[in-house]
Amino acid sequence: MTMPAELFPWAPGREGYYGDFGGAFVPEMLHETLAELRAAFDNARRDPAFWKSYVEVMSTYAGRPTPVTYCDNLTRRFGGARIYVKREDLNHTGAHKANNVMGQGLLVQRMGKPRVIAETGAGQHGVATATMAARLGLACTIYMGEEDIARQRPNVFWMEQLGADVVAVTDGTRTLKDAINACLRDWAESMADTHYVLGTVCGPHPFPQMVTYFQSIIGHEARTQMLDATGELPRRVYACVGGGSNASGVFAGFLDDLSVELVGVEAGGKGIDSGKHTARLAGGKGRPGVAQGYKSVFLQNEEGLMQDTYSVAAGLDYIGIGPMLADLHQRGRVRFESATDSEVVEALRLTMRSEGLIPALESAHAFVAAFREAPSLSSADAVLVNQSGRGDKDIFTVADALGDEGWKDFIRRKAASYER
Amino acid sequence: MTMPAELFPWAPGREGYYGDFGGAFVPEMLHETLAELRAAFDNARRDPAFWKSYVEVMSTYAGRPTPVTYCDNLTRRFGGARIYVKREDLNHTGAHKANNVMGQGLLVQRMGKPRVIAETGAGQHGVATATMAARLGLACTIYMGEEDIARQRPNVFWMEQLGADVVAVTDGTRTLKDAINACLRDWAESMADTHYVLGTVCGPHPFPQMVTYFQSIIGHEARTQMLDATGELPRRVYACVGGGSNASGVFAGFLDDLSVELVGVEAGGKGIDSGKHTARLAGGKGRPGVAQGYKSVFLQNEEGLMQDTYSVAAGLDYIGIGPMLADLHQRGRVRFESATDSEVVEALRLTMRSEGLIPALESAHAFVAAFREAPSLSSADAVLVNQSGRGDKDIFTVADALGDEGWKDFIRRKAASYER
Amino acid sequence: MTGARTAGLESHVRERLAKKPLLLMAHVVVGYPSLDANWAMLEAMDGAGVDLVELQLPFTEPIADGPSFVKANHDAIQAGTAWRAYFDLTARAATRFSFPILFMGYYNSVFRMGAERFCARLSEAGMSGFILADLPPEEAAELNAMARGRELDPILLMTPTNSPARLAEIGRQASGFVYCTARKGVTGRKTDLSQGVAAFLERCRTATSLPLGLGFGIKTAADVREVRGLANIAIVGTACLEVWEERGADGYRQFLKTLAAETV
Amino acid sequence: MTGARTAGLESHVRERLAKKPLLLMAHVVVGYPSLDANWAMLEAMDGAGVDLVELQLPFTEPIADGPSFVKANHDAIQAGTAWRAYFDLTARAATRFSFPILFMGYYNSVFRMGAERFCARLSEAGMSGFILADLPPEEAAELNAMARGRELDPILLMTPTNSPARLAEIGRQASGFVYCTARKGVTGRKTDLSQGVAAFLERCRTATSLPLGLGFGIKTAADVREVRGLANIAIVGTACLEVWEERGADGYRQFLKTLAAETV
Ligand SMILES: Cc1ncc(COP(=O)(O)O)c(C=O)c1O
Ligand SMILES: Cc1ncc(COP(=O)(O)O)c(C=O)c1O
Repeated sequence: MTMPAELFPWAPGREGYYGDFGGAFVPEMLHETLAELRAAFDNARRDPAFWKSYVEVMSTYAGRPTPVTYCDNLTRRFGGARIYVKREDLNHTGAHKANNVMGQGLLVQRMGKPRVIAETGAGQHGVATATMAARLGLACTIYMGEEDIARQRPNVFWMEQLGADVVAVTDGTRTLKDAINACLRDWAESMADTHYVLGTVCGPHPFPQMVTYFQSIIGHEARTQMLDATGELPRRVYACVGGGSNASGVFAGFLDDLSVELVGVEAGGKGIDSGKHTARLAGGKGRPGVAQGYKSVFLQNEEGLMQDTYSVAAGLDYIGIGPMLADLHQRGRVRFESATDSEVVEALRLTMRSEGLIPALESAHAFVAAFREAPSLSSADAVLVNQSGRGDKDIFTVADALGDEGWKDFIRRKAASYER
Repeated sequence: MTMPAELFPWAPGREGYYGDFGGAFVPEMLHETLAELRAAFDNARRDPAFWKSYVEVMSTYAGRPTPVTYCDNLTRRFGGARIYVKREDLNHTGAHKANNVMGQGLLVQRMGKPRVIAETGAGQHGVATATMAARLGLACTIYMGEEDIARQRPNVFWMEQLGADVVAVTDGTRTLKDAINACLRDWAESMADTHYVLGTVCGPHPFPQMVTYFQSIIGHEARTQMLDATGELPRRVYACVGGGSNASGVFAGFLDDLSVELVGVEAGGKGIDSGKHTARLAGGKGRPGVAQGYKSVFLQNEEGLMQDTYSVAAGLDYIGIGPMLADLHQRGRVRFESATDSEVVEALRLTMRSEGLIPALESAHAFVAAFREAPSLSSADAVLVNQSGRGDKDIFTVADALGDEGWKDFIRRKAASYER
Repeated sequence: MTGARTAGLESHVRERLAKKPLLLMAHVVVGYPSLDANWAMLEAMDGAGVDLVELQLPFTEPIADGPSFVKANHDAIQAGTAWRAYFDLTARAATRFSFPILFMGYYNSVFRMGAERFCARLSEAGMSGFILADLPPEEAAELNAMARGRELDPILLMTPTNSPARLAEIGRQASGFVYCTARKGVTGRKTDLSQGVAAFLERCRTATSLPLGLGFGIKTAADVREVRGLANIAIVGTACLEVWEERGADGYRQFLKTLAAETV
Repeated sequence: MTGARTAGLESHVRERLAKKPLLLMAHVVVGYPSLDANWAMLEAMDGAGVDLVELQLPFTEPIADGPSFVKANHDAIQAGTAWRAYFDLTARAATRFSFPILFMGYYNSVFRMGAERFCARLSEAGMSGFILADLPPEEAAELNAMARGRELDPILLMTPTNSPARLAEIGRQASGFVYCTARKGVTGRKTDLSQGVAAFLERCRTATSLPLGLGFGIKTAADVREVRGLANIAIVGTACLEVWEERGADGYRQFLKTLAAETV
């Protein structure tokens, strides 16, 4: 694969802006740190050896390239567009998060810092970062909302086993956004020897650009693979959008292909009207704002206080959205849709039974939109769904969503065996 | 990759024998079924298009080729041979089991049978088979010992979600071997429309040959990858041995390379002397015998009754061993070692912290032997460890083995939330 | 030593078939529910006029057996039933009763004992032959030759799934009689004898001139009646065990009598 | 309207510095623990002779604050502290007390209010300037110009991590005084003022001729004494809040007095 340094139509403009969005709104304390990071990243991405070393690591350690899988059973079921799936679930650690962390890890090595910190919500990015840190011999602290720690114990367990220090964040809503704040605070103190491995395409410049750069490996691979498999470009590309990193990554491969419609899918939760959702753009409920270091569209009240968000998929449950995506939305290049929890569980069920694939609950959002729209396309059209991660990490949530009795019995028995 | 039809130095002799071991000892009822399967398999493996279609499916659906990862941290720690790891954990469904099931699935399609059955112990092979059945549109019944169902609920949950019917086996020790018996019984009735997807290189001819054939993709890839990475062949190749499929698969690539020492690692459990282990060959406790359709070395008493076996790794906890491996042992081509539970937990811990890899408990047995022997080799030597699967499936077992209190609290709270 | 054995199993069967249209073979899993119960079963068989008896040596992996026998095998092993107890019982039975006794079991027991020792022990115990549920004829040549040298008959199975060629092959190697399984699957489940069994037995007849036993799923006196005219021996296994468990020793005796009544 | 504001913040600071060697700035998170408590705090400040006061508008994502202020922000929001309540309090305070009052908060509040409206409201409430913890100068040009038009001073921060060039850039844009953070990190944790603070303030002096405030981790009367001779304003934030919580209103008054005593 060629180096995408020059393939950056989305390279940010003045001060890291994408149209109206982006920038770097951080305490003055972090000013030099971000400047240092920008310089290191700019230097790295202009060095052909860097992208090569990245592709090499992703290939020998993380299992890339991930395949594109044609799903004949789903295609026949919906009777329209041919459905292809990009298999980020096959990455080491089970999600696209691996791309970003390994990329930033290589950059950390260039910068010579011995420690990394990261926020995590669902725990995926925390496990990925802890994995990278173990592999590259870095000290690692993971900030995770106390609420999320309680819900996502399996990931906490693995982070600890991988040698990371998991710190419970007891502020605010005690979820992802508060963990990001906690990281920014740690970093304001520790920047001399510490890099903050932000987990998605949000935060201050250069994070949105840098994370998109590393995640663009998804889109570049997928574009070539779709051409190989079908002889043409897909009609539409679907990706779920939490912060927006997997979407930005896969969309990056098709941004110049104006015939390809790009569809981002946000968490509709219990329905936009219920107020329990995370649909910042699709729901029309988001407002421009500045928080956690960047300007974008946030779920906030009239006075700029961030609102509680909700999704069955912990990884989508976040107030903001990557500034590049906010801009692409504003420019009409990316269409945004939402999927409710119940649609997601249905799509997950169907995908498991029809294809033997277990998408993460996050990824299943993208499937919902593809399933909704496939019937109205023709069999001459191919659509690509980005399966950002695997769902077996979600067993506690999925089993609960399905009300599985066998599972409940198992947990009860297990708990009884732990009674002293 | 070239088709390995002609690369079969281990092709069985008369009636499917490997030296003294193998054969097909089944009720007469299954005679024609096995003959049909042998014919179909022989026909398929002589058809270059078949192997091509297999490689294609493994590439576009299962994520092959899996990489070989160089582990510099482990290498430096042991200060001897350079340690490389073949990453079967990156297969779809998380283990080498995928190779076998997808291969047999393609064969089932050729035979035109609409249903598959499979035994499972740890649940890995059950999940893999259910996945294949969903993907290929086959009905699927999985037999699993009642004891194993109770221990391995997560896998049962996924099998059911994938559309499989999971049947509890209440006979005998209610574990893997009894599930195999249950499959043979189902098959004696259902053979007209059903294929038995045996999960390892055991059972009656042609299963040992056929499963080795499909799993040989590991060894063929690994040989090329090691030559690419190091310019030479590894000095030793390590694989854990339950039934023996991942070992047979990786060894297959190096069988003709007499400079490469092949090391199979059995479960030493609580120690060979404790009687709680599964070391059939390494422990010297196995005796030749005939059970479950094949002649090999089994853990049995003087009168041929099979003994209770034990391992912290459910997938290794089995009375028999593939006849090809029993023969290779007898001929001195494969050396057998064992690893105790506590060594395994230690190796797992070290591998997680040093490299960010989470081997399955089964695979961690291979790491134990490699770690034990690496210091006495020179840095000019490379050794290859087959990481047959990923360990995150083992969270309940690993957390128990480590006595993790955070995990216990989580399970107790979860159980409390299920109380009615 | 009984006359039955020295005369060879086939002659014995033919002699009895000269006197009645159908023979009855019954089955015991040795050690289950207990050796004492086994003895009571054998006495009941003798009393009812059962013609042939198979005594199963329990094995941990009984792949050809259905749930009842699987449990019986398992429990008998748990109770510690070893070779010694098995052969003590068979020897006592061969001395005490006049019906020929067959060894029934799985090949691993034979393999571990050694073919020679196995044949010797059967001989010494006064048995007439053996049925090995998982030993195909192509693996059995040496054992079978050795057995015949000791006037033990290896009883081979013919099944509805076998091709004509395979049946012919089995026919060539069989002796004593042939055990035909009335349907696919394992022991235990009921068989609908009206479904293709006659045609299957026709194919068996083409392949061998030996007497034919019919087993697998023959559970009632009515079933036995149906076997009349189809085969030469009705083989009842699981049903006996189930009756013992459900109706006790008296019911068992009674049951065997109603079965035997259909054979005269 | 107080004289302080109309005279411009810098002049006010310089005037007071003519009378005493060090000024004292204290901090309140509006709405925490309650608006009434806030009023009592302000009265205490007034009574102790505090020279400047920052009133923080609570925000959900206070990334520059340490645990105590994060909790205060959160609880104030939970209690429903909105813009209206904030400006009611500031306006009342500006009327009642003579010290200049600064807005402190995060940029999103300004962004949502709109720069124009923000400046107007500050003006109307009689405030003297503002500190925005997450607004870098390069994003602030328009807002700052608008503010200066209304005689509001944007207070910029200088930090130990800034390069000389960056300090110079901040110096060029600053007015009123400069807020120097005594160490890296966020508010709350104690600072060892003997470690490099003097050298850092030297660098700040090179970059600006404005008065220098020193904040972050100044917690005790002894700390305030150490600031004397180093900077012009000692800024005490978290410590005030913690004293209120631990020692109540009386302790708070007492505490402020001991701090103020070190500034004369
Ligand atoms: C599998 C998976 N997909 C998607 C997301 C959402 O993140 P993003 O929108 O940055 O891709 C997450 C976040 O945890 C995730 O784990
Ligand atoms: C990950 C893994 N490795 C190894 C094994 C052992 O099987 P085999 O010896 O056939 O490779 C299993 C069986 O479940 C397994 O799940």
